[in-house]
Parts: sequence; structure tokens; C-alpha cells
Amino acid sequence: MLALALQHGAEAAGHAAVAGASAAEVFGPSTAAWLLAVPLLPLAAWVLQVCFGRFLPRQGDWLPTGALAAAAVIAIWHFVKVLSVGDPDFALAEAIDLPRWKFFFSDPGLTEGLAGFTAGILYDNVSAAILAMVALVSFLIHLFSTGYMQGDSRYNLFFSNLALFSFAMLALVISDNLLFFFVFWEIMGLCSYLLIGHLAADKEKPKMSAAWASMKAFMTTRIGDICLFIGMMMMFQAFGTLSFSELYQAVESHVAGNGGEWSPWLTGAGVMMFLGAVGKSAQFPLHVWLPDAMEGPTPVSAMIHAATMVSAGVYLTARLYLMLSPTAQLIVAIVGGFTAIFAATIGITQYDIKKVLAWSTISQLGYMICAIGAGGVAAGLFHLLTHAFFKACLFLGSGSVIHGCHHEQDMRQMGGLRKKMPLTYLSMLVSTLAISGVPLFAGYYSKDTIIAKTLERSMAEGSLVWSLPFYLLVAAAAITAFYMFRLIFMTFHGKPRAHCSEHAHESPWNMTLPLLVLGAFAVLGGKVWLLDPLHAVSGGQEPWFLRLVHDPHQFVDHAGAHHAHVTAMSASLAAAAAGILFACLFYLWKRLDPARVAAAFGGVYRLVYDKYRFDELYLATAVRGTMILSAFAAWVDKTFVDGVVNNVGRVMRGLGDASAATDLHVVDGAVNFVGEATVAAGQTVRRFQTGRIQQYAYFTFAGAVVLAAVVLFRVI
Amino acid sequence: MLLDHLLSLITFLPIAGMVLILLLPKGQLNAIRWVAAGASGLALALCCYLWVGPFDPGVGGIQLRESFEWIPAFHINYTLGVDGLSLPLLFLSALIHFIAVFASWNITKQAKGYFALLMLLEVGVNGVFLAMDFFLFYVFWEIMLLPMYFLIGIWGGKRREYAAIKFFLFTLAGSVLMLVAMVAIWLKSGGLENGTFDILTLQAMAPAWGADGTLFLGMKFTTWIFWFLFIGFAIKIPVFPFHTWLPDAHVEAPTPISVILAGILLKLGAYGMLRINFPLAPDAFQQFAYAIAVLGAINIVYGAYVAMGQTDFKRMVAYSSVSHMGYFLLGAAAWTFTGLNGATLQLFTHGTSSAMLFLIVGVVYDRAHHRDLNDFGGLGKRMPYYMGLSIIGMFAALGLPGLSGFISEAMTLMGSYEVYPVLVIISTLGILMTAAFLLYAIQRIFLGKLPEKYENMPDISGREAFCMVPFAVLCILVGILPHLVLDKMGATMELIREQLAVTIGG
Amino acid sequence: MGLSAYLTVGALLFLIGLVMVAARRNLIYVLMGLELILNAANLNLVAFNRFRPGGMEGHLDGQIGAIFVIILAAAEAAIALAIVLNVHSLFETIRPDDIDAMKD
Amino acid sequence: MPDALSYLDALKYILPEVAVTVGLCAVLIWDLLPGRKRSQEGAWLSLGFLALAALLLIQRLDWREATVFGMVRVDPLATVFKLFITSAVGFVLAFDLADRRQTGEGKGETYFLLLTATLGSYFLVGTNNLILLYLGLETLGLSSYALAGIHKRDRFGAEAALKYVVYGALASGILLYGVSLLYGMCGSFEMHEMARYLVVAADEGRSAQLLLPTLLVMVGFGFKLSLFPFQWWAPDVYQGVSTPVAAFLAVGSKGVALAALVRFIAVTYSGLLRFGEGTLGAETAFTGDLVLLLSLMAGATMLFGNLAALRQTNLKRLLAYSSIGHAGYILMGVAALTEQGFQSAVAYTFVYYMMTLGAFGMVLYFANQSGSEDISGLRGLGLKHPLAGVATVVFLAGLTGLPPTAGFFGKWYLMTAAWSGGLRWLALLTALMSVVSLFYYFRIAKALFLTDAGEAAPAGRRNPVLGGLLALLAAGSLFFLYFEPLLDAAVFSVGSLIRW
Repeated sequence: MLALALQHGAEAAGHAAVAGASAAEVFGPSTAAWLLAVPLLPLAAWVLQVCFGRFLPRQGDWLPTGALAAAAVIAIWHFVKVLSVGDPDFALAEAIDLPRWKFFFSDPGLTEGLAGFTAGILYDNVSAAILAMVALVSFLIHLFSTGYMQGDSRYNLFFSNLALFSFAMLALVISDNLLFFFVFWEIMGLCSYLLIGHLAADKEKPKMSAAWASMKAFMTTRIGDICLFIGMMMMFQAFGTLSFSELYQAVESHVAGNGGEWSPWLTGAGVMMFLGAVGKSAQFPLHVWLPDAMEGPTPVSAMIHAATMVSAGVYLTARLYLMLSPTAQLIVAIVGGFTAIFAATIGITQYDIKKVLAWSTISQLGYMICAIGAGGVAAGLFHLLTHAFFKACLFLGSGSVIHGCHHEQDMRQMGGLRKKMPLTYLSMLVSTLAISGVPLFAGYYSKDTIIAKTLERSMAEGSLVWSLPFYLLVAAAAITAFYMFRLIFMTFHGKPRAHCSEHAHESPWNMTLPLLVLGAFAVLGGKVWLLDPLHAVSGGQEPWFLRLVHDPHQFVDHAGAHHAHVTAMSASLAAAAAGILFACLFYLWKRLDPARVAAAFGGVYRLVYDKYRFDELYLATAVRGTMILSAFAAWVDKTFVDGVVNNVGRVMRGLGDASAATDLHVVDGAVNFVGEATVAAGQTVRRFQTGRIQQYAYFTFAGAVVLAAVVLFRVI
Repeated sequence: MLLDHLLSLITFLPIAGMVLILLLPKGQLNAIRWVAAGASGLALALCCYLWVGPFDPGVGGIQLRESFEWIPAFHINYTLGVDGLSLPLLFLSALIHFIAVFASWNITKQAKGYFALLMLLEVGVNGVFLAMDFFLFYVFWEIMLLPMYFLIGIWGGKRREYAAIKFFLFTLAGSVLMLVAMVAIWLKSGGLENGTFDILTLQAMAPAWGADGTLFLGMKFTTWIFWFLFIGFAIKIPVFPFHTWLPDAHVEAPTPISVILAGILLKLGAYGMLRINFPLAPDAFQQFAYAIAVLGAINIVYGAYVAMGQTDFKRMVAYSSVSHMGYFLLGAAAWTFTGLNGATLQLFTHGTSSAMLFLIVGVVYDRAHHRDLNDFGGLGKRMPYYMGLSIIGMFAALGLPGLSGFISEAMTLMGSYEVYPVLVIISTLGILMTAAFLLYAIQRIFLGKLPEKYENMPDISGREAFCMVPFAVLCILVGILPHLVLDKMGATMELIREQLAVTIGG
Repeated sequence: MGLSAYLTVGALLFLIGLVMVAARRNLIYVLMGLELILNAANLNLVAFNRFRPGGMEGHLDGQIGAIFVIILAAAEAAIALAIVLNVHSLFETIRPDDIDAMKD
Repeated sequence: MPDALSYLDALKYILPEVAVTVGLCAVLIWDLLPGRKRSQEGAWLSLGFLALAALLLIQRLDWREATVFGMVRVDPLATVFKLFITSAVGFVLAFDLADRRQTGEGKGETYFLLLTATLGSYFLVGTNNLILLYLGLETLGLSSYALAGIHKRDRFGAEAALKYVVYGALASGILLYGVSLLYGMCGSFEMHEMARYLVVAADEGRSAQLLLPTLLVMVGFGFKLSLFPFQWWAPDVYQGVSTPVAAFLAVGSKGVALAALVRFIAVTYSGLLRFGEGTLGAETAFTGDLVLLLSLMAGATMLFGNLAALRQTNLKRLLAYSSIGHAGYILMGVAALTEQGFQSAVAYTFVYYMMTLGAFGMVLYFANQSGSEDISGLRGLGLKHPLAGVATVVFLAGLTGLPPTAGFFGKWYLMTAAWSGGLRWLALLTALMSVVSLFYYFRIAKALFLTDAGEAAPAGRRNPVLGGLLALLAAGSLFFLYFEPLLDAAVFSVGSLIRW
């Protein structure tokens, strides 16, 4: 049914330019309310679930799931409408009147600074597609969780957190300004924190590693978030607005006013905001949190750390694209490209099934980021969509495997599950084909487009550094294919290698159904080629998404684009084939022994296996440094600041005495902090109080003489 | 009738409560508590009425003014008034005192004296926010000292005597400087002949004083009074390096007193700066705004770092207050519309979140009788409701969007960025550190393995929840609908900025 | 003899009195020093009155003052001696430096 | 002018003095009468005569100013301060009555001496004539010496009396010498007459010549007011004498000495003062000298008193230093040499009266409970005696200068006077000293309330009479809320000095 809708939409998009179906006709006045309902339904579910969840039947799991189902229906329904309009430049705000809210002050008279800030809905082709995807994936994962999380000690809270997360992600997608974007972005961070740490607060077996992982995730992404905030402040200060569309115009006119030159600060602001995406999308060098985030329950990994939250960073980068200077674009592309290959290499060496997927996610996000940096906004977002489906499928599949294997995650303990879990196997295989870039599967189209785009850009720029992304991505494609098939072969092929895999069983329907749906999207998400096999094989017609969303800039002409496309396609196909071949050699046909190869590489292998030891590096520098610095600050505060104000040293003695709680000493402690000087002066003064009357007389005479002298001769 | 003296009623209702409490026999513990609750609750009700009823948010200036002569020989008047700056803080004060009464329910030692002092404290705080006469302001300001001294000193922890006198000493040192400045200002305004203490009149006069030549040691009159007042208020806020009394006072004070201290007493210094310090020395403010902003940044970053280094839960929260009050300084020193509103809102939001944090500390302290973070763990298992409320409070404090702290911090930072970009960027480090130490605390308290000895720790009681929930609701409400508070302030902030036409930065 | 001679004697008496009060190691001498100071003032009063620019006629205030002072000096000496006696019986010394039970 | 009054008219003016004189004779005779007597009776008799004198004084408050018998000046300052000393002595008597530790020894003499001191004070504050002033001072002094030494078997008491008498006699002798020099220069004992001469002398720039007698006279006043560098006796004496006598010395004798000093400076140097109308001359170089002299003394006194008090443990000794510090504050008002300054000094004296009497009353109250005059003896007593405890806190707050006590307002008044008189540094010093004083004052509050009483704490029998007196004084110390009467009294009394 969904496939039909997609096809319908794609067809409609094809005709849109001709037919000119007006957006205003398609979207009625209640559109805003419907769109708001998409995030608000999960929000309402969250509120109810938090307050009453544990009293409801089944601990209320149906409440968020149902809300998400409704949200998904609405989102897809509207997405179909967008498809029916089929205008690449479609923006809902231009078609119909959308309400706007004054957030900080409701008084319309105040417009200064943030007082003039208003928030609204941004609904264009991109957000429509992503909204539908997020709603659908979220729903599926909720559904999956109803099975997977059975028996959890905080089952109700898990669903409430999941609902809050869905709300934030859905709201983020339709935010039309950076501030609200940031708000939901951070709420997602909170949910991510809570969900990664879900097992840390488990009532039976609290998992401390999950606590550390959740904190690590929150803190690492927060570094990025703060950079994003700084970038926001820079933009706001310069242009006085945070709305995306107004910022685009402002930047454009600023650059135009500057003679087409991008000011360095704009580059800076762009990079700062991009760093937010680096954190959220786990790009190098803030990638360290994502593998650890696998401490969370598998649905969480699937939803947050594969399909939605991490891709919010990509979405952000896409929204930022028009504000990025060419230099900033290069930085984005290089970061993305480097991350893609960097994470992929680590993926080869991991044995934990979820960790492999995590590194794969980082790598794939690198693709998207790189694409956007290279100017392929549409390509990047396209990959975001397709990846969301197949990566969610892979994660849920791995969850199903883990579930089936009684919570065993090490692939070395698995094997031969193909027979025991056929549905899981099927869906995961399809997804693996997709991620590896095998033609006709969704990932092929998007990945291919990305590589083509990087090549186009490299052709257009002509510089060595701009050619890097292309090569990095192609190499990464080969590695991706290799480690993904390694995963499939180790898990599902061969013979069971351990007790757990011998007794594995297929998961219940509410877990396999989402797998199958997502698997279907992994096949058809890029192009609905089953309906139109001819076009697919000839490659004559563009994938539906690229017809819907156009890149803002074209760097090469049509011929160049064609050339790039062909080159990229061949390169990526070759890479995928090579990767799959090697995987077969190693793990299916056993012609090569991975252990020996690993031994041959020795130190390099260890380094890669240890994730290039970035965790250790950060621990030794940033984390340890901060801890030492804060301990130092606390010490300084206690010793010096307290001491200087209270007058050094004595205070410590005073504190010690105070605890003795004797009358004199306590106040001595207090007296001490007037300062040594005061007390010393008091002591000096008292020394004159000798009790001897004649000495008093001397002092009196001396005092009087001094007074007289001072007054007479004005000594002071 | 009620309207004519609404502000006086709000100020002095607790006094009535105090008298009633003193008249009650010592043994009537419940009666004493309920009288205290009633008096502060009534004041809160009147504040709510003021909020929704007679207060006109469209008017920037002073409203509901009450004034009569007090000591005519010195032109001292009893003048009360409320505007957008004082209204949210007044409301906060009434709320926090009301909650504090319930948080004090388990105090049985000398309960009569305790609740009487609590009521007296509320009079002082409410009075400061409403006084529109400098002299009256000072009187209310000082009235708070004694109750606070005894509340910490008698009902505090082990080192309460030290903490109490330290608090008293620092605050008094600040207020005598303010007193000297007040003497100078009054004489400058005309002294015995036609001097005035009326804050608004003084504000109107102040710009002319800037033209004076050197007064003393090469500094102008306005420079002198600016710094005297500033230090006086800075000690209360507290601004680095005058903050050292705060952790000690907090650690030793009983929970409700910590709540009051962090929730509202720190705000008095900030309020004083906006109401008196800056407007009465505009040229000096303009000159030294950068220095104040630097102090603000130091507060934010340094406070957060020191908080990270603490193992005592309460001490950590105390330092987080130091950090959070830095935002106020930063925003106020920027003097932009957004920054100023953000700074003032920060007072309100920090009031709610820090009050909540101290209540959170109190709950765990009441049960475990210590506050060593490293000695907890896994409490989330036994105390899920407590954990939930704690997470709201802590995330509000660390500035999570959707909760109140974010709104004020974001406004402050965005408003200050155009004036002090570098300082703001440095300050963001404080946000990071705040997140770090709060999360680290959550982890050490709630997550992981539950030590055997806490196996039977009960979850929060209804009374404790009743204390925390209002703050949690405010944290969420202001985070989602900030205009509920900001609308009340906007016009006043605009007016204050117009009147104090200084240009800072650039 | 002119006024200055009286004044000089008065000043000398005053100084001697001061020195006696401050330096003698016997309380009786200290009291005597006090008397000297009073008498120095008396001498001044009488002398100033005598050498008044307009003459003493109708202006005897200095003389009368001196008489008052003499009476008071006697009363003072009586009380002081009584106290010294009491001190002597309690401390068994009249060295001023030995009487320092109270001091800081 | 005296001639305008008939003898009887003149006598009417000094009826209070007569009443006190009759009273002291009556007490003396009553004491000499044979038969077993309870000491309270003498006290009640004295109180009766004091009340009579007070009534008569109140009657005379709005009388025309006059000089009677050539020497006695009856004007508002005199009358107000006569009331001041009368009521102070009344309180001291009441304290003495309420003192449960009393030995009974020398009681009759105590009342007689207190009344004599009152009489001396009447003359001290009520004259423009330096000789009468000296006589008043000595009458006050002599009876104080005797009061100090009244307990014959008390070593501390004897030592205190000795120190007091030697030091006091020395100071008054020096004062007299200074008076004789002034007399020589001006040819009169009358302050008005002197003023005329002094203006001329000052105009001629004979500063040094004026300074010497001024300094010598200041020795006498400085002694009574315990101003630096003449304050050495005070701690030892206060510690040694009984608490009611110490209260008398700290409050009564200091208050009237202040009044006399204000009169002396305001009248004798009226030609040099800085107040507007009704003055003879303008500022001269000597005015500067005088301001410098007084302000230096004020500053040094504050510093000495407050710093030395920091580590005291004996309550009376602590209060002695505290009263030295307060003398410094008061002198600050005088030092400004302005009308406002004098008013503020007088007003502060009123405030000081209530706070310090209260503080000594507190010492008496708690010493009766614990048997010790040490701070450590106060442990936890505040909670057992809430009335006295709270009153004590009020006194301490007042002495520190915290609102809403009158102490704050008095200090504020002094500071404004000093600041507008150009003595900014003194105002600042006062402020800082308030902070310093917080320590030692609140050590008392701390001991009373913050420290838990040990097991050895005394049972605690409340003393309602003394408690009531303390409450009365505490209420007075809270006068701040309605400060006008005190202010009016100060303005009223100082006003008569200038418009003569």
C-alpha cells in the first residue's frame, strides 16, 4: 500500500510541472492543525504515560504506540499530498497562511531582540519526506519494543521516554527556525540520555556501563550543541533572526553585498553550527559516544542511534547548507568523508553485532554529511531516508537476533541462525544488500548519487583536496560491503558456535512485522522498481526523491553530471563487489583466515580494534583534564579564594578549631576571617592594657603629645 | 481598600503570623506550623491575586504605589510599589517561603522560634522587593540578617556557628558599604534640606551626578557609590571572589533555609543592582560594565568547575548557584533588551530550579544523614518518584530546552553576545560543566548498584512531593510558555533601559 | 614679680605633679602629685585673676574658683586615701605596679 | 539675665536640684538611723526622690531659658540631660534592686552616692561656667570613685576604685589646669565671654596658643567619655565594679559628660563653628585644628575599642571596650562641628543609653543565672530565658547598628553628619567598625542561642523584674520605627546652644 502511495506520488511528481496542481488547493486551512498533531500526539501520549502509565493495562505501551501510529498515518497522508503537488520548490508557508507564535513575549509591541522572535511550521518537500519517515520508523520501533522490552522492570518509563523522543524528533523536523530546532534537538539529547541509561536504573540488574555511556553520549553531544548555540548566536547577532528562510535571504544578501565574498566570520558561524551536527551525528572527532550508546536497549539503538536522532544532524547540515561558505562546505565534506572511512575500518574489527552496526551508522552518516558538504543536499537527504529504513531494519534485526539468542551480542557465539530465524535473516540480508550498495536496493541509489555528487564537485573545483571525498567514499563503500557481509555470514551462516545460538528461536510477530516492513523499504525505498522494472534496469528515470528535492547549486553541466554519474556508478559497484567478494572469501568460503590477516597487521589491527584509541585519548586529555581542573578549582576556592578573602591560612585553622566546637575556638575561627590584620591589631592594642596605672599614664601622655603634634604640625 | 494596601498586606502578613506564633503555647506544634503556613499562604494568595489581577503588565513604571511620611526630618518615606522587575521575584519569594514552611515540618527543636524567625525573614525579603524608598529598602535588607543568622546558627548542621557568623559577616560588610553609599547619595540629593530617598527621584537625579569632578582618591562620586553599592550587592549574589560564604552557609543550613537562601536571598543582590546600583551611577555602570561582565563569566565558569570538584551534594549545588548567578551579571552588564530580560528571568528560573535542587538534597540527607555523593548509588530503584523529580530539577538547572533554565540562559547569552561575544563563548563552557557535574551527580546517586544500607530507604513522602511539585511545574511551565513571566517584565525592562540610556560596548 | 613668674611656677608644679603621678613607686606620692597638679591650676587661677587687664575690681571669680578647688582637693584626697588604705589592706602593697590583677 | 529673676523665681529653676539634694540627705539620714533595715527601702526612697526630680524636670522642659544664680544655666540641653541622668540612675537603682547576688554591704551608701552623682551631673550639664562645670564634674567623679570602691572586701573592686580615682583625679586636674589657662586668656569662666576672645585669638592665627588649653580640657572630658588616649582605665574599672555601677559609669556618667562636652565646644568655640545663623564668626585655621583633633580622637577611639574587644571573654570587660568604641562614634558627631553633628551625637547618646543599659542589665540577668560574668557562662541560656534572650539580641543588634533598631538610625545620623561635615573617612571607618563589632557582639548571641547548654547548665529561675526592665529597654532600642521623638529631643536640646 505504501509502495503504491510512493509510486503514485512519484508519478504525480513527474507530472507536477505540467499539471501544476496548486498547493493551496491540496492543503486545506486545517493543515497546520494536522501537522501540529503529528508531534503533539506523542507528546500527549508521553504526558499520559508518565502520569498514569503504570496503572494502565500492559503498562500503557499501547498508548505511545497508538499515538505514533496515528502520527504516522497523518504524516504519510500529508506526504502523499506533497507528492501530489510535486513541486520541487514547494513550501507550505508560501501556499497557505500558517500560524506563527510569539514565544518569548506575547505582546506584539515588543520586537527588540528575541522579543521579535516568532516560531512557525516549516513544511516543504524535505521535511514532509523526513517527517513521514520518522513517524513511520518510530511507530515500527514502538511496535517492535512491545515485544522486545517485555519483562523490563521500567517498561512503562521506557515507552514514555520513547514517546517524548518521538515528539521531539517530529517537532524538530517541522521547526522553521534554529531556536526551536535547538530546543527539540536538546530534548532528543535528554531522551537519548535517558534511554541509553535505561538499563542503568534497572531494578534487578543495574548496568553501570549504561550509566557511563549515557553520560558520555550526553556530554559529547552537548559539546556540539554548545557550538551550535554559539553559531546560532553569531547568526542572530548579525541578522536578527533565527528563521531558516530569513537567514537564507540574509546570508545571500550579505554575501552579495560583500561582493560575492564570504566573510570569514560566516565561515566560522557555519562551522560552529555544523559542529552541532558533528556531535549529534557522531562525526569525527565527536563520534566516540555512539558505539557506547549501544548500551541502551536495541530498539533505542535502532530508533535513536540509527534512524532518527543521529540523522537530525544530517538534516541540520542540509538546512544549514545555504549558510555555509565554500570553505565551510569543504570542511563539512572532509569531516564526513573521513568519518565514513574511519568508522568503516573500525567496523571490520568489531565482534559485538550492535557495535558493528553502530560503526556502520557513523560511517553512513559520514556519507550523508560528506554529500551535503559537497553540494549534494538532495543526495545526502536521500541517503538519510533510505539509510533510516535499512539501518533500522538491521538494528531491529540484530535485536531480534539478540532476543533470540538470549541476549548474546557477540557474533563469535552465533552462526547458523539462517534456519532458526528465517524472517529475521531475510530482512537483514535485504538491508545488508541495500547498505552495501547492490543495485536495485534502496542504498544503491542514494549512495550512488552521493558518490556522483562528490565527483561532480571535485570536477568543478578541480583541487586536490576537493577530490578527497570521492576517493574516501568509494573506499568506504568497499569496506562497508565487506563488514556488513561479514556480519551476515558470521551470524546467520555456518554452524552454531555456541549454546545460545543452538537454542535460538524466531521472534514473535510484533517484532518480525516491523522487520519485514522495514525490509520492504530497504528494497523499495530508493526506487519502486518492482512496479517499473524496465526503468530501473536502464537507470533512465531518476529516483523519486531526487525529482522531489533539487540541489540548490549545480556545479557541473548536464554532460558533466552524466559523466560523473557513470564513473561513480562503476566505482561504487566495483567497490561493493570487491567488498562482498572478500567477505565471502573470509567468512563464507573460508579461503582466507581472518585471524592470520589480523596477526599480519599486528599493531595496526590492535589500533583499529581499539577504535584508534580515541576513547583513551579523550579520557586522558579532556575528561581527566576537566576532572583535574575542577579538583584544582575546588582546592583553589577552598584554600585561596576563601583564604584571601578571609585572610590566608588562618581560616584553615579556624575551620579545624570550629569543629572542636569549643566556644572560644569557634568564634576564633570566625574572628579569624576579619583577617589576620584585624586580630593582630586587636592583639597589639590589647598589649597596652597592662593593668598598671602608671603605664596608662605614660600612654596617655604619649598619646596626647602625638595628637598635639599631629594637629599642630599636620603630620598627616 | 484591599487594593490600596495590597503591597503592605503582602509585606506584613507574615508579621501577623509571627505574632500569632509567639502567642501560641510552646507545645502546640501543629498550631504553630499551620499558622506559619496560613500566614505565608495568604501572602502567596495575595501575590497570585496581584499577578493576575491589579498588576498591569502594560505599564512599565511603578504600580500600586503606597506612600506616607515616616521620618519627615530626613525625608524618609514609607513607599511601596511594584513593577515588572519586582513582581516575579515577589511571587517567587512568597512561594518559596510558603513551601519552606512545609519543608520545615519536621523541625521540632524550638519550633516556635523557628517559625517566628521564618516569618520575619519573609517580611524582610518581601519588603526589599517592594520598597521604593532607599532607606526603607535598606531597613528591610538588614531585617533579613538576624533571622537568617539564627536560622542557620540554631538549626544548622555541625559547623553551623561558623557558617552563620560567616554569612552574617560577609553580608554585613556588604551592607555597611551600601550604607555609606546611601549616606553619600542622600547628602548629594540635598541632605537635610531637600534630600530624598525616593528611588525614582534619585534615579532621575543620578545622571547629573556623573558630571562631577573627582571626589576622593582620583575617583568620581558616581564611581565611588557605584563600587560601594556593587560590592554590597555582589556579596549577596554572590560574585566571585565574595562567594565563599555561600557554600558554607548552604552546607550548614537546614534544608528549608537553603531553599530560601538559594531561591530568593541571592536574588536580592541582583535585584538591588538593577533597582539601585546601576540606575544611580549610570556613567560608572557604563564605564565598568565590561568588568561586571567579566565577573559574570568568571562566576559561570569558575563556579561550574568548582562544583564539579565537590563530593558533598549540597556544596555542589551551592556552587552551581554561584555559576548560575553569573548569567545574571553577564546579561545585566550587556544591558540589551534580550540580555536584561534574560538576566531577570534567570533570577526567577534559578529561584525555582535551585530551590528544587536543595529540596532534593534535603530528601536524601534526611534519609541517609550524609551528603557524600560517592556513598550513594542505585537510589532510583527504591525511589523512582524522587528520581523523576530530581531529574526535572537537575535538567532545569543544566539548561535543558523545554525547561525554564534554558529560556533564561539562552536569552541572557544571546542578548549578551552582541556586546561581549568572547565572554559569552567562554561562558558556554560553564553550560557544559554544569551538565557534567549534574549528570555525574545523577549517576552517582540514582544509578548503579544500591548499597545494602539503603535497601529500605522510603520514596519521598507526600509532604516532600508537595514541596517539590510546584517548582517542577514552574520549571516546565516557564520552559514552555516563558511569556507567562516575560510578559509581566517586558514593559518594565524597556522602561529601565530607556531611563538608563547607557551605551555599552561597541 | 609679673604674671609670668607665677605662671612659670604653676607650670613647673604641673609638670612635677605629672611626673610624680607617672613615675613614683608609692601611691601616697602619686596622690601628692595629684595635689600638685591641682595647686598648679590654683596658682594660675589666682595669678590670672590678680593680673587681670581691667583689674580685680568686681571680678573675683578666679579667687573664688581657687577656694572651691581647694575644698574639692581635700575631698578628693580623703576619698583617694580611703581607697588606698583599702587597697593596702587587700594587696598589702602600695606600689602601683603591683596592683594589676585586671589586665588583658 | 539673672537680674531679671527674683530669688524665689530663680529657686524655682533649680527645684530638681533641691529635690535631689533633699533626697540624698534623706537617704543618708535613713541609713544612719538605728534599727534593722532592708536595703530595698533605701532604694525605694531614692527612686521616689528621683521620680520627683524627674517630674519637676519634665515640668521645666518648656520653660524659658535662663541663667540663675549667675552660674546655673537652665536650658533644654540641661533639662534633657538631667532627665537622662535621672532616669539612668533610676535604672541603675532598679538593677541593683533586682540583683539577687547582692551582699547587702554598703547599700545605703550606694544610694546616697548615686544621688550625689546625680546632683553633680545636674550641675555638670547645667552650667556655662567652667568652674561650676568643674565642680559638677568632681562631684560626679568623687561619688563615682566611692561607688567603685564600695565593696571593701573585693580585691577587684578595690583595684578598680584605685585606678579610677588616680586616673580620674589626674584627668580632672589636667582639665582644671586647662581651664585656668583659658581663664587667663579670656579673663572669665563664662563660656560666652570666652567665645568672644577666642574668635579674636583664632582670627589672629594663634592656633597653638588655643590648642594647648583645648587639649588639656579635652583630657578631662576624654577621661569621662573614655576617649582615646584617655580610655585606659575603663576596661579595668568596669570589670572590677559591680554591674549596676558599671552601667552607671558607662551610661550615666558618659552621657552627661557628652552633654557637657557638647556645650563646652558649641558655646566656647561658637565663633569658630560651622553652623549657619546665630554664630559669631566664620571658619578659621583653628577650626580645622579642632576638627582634626576631635576626629583623630574619634577615629582612634573607635579603632581601639572595637579591636581590643575582639577577644574579650569577660562580659563587662567586653562591654567596656564596646562603650569605648561607641564613645568614638559619638565624638565623630561632635567632631564635625556642625549643628547636625551635635544633634547626631546627642541623639546617639540617647540610643546608646538604652542599648548599653540593656546590655549591662543582660549581664546582670545572666550572671545571676550562671554565677559567671564570662561569655561561656551564657551557654544556651537564651533558649531558657526567651524574653531576656530576645531583648539581648535587640541590644546587640542595636550596638552593632542593624535596623530596625535605633542603633542603626543613630549611626546613620552620625554618619551623615560626619560625611556632610567632610569627615568621610570617619564615616567609612564607622561602617567598617560596625562589621568588626559584629564579631564580639554576636559571640554573645551565639553563646546564648547557638551553643547547647551542657548538662551542668543551671536550673534557671526567671527574674521577671529584671526581664521586664530589659524588655522595656529593648522596646526603647527599637525606637527606630518611630524615631521622631528622639530626633526632636536632640534638635530641641542642641538648638538652645546656638541661639543664645
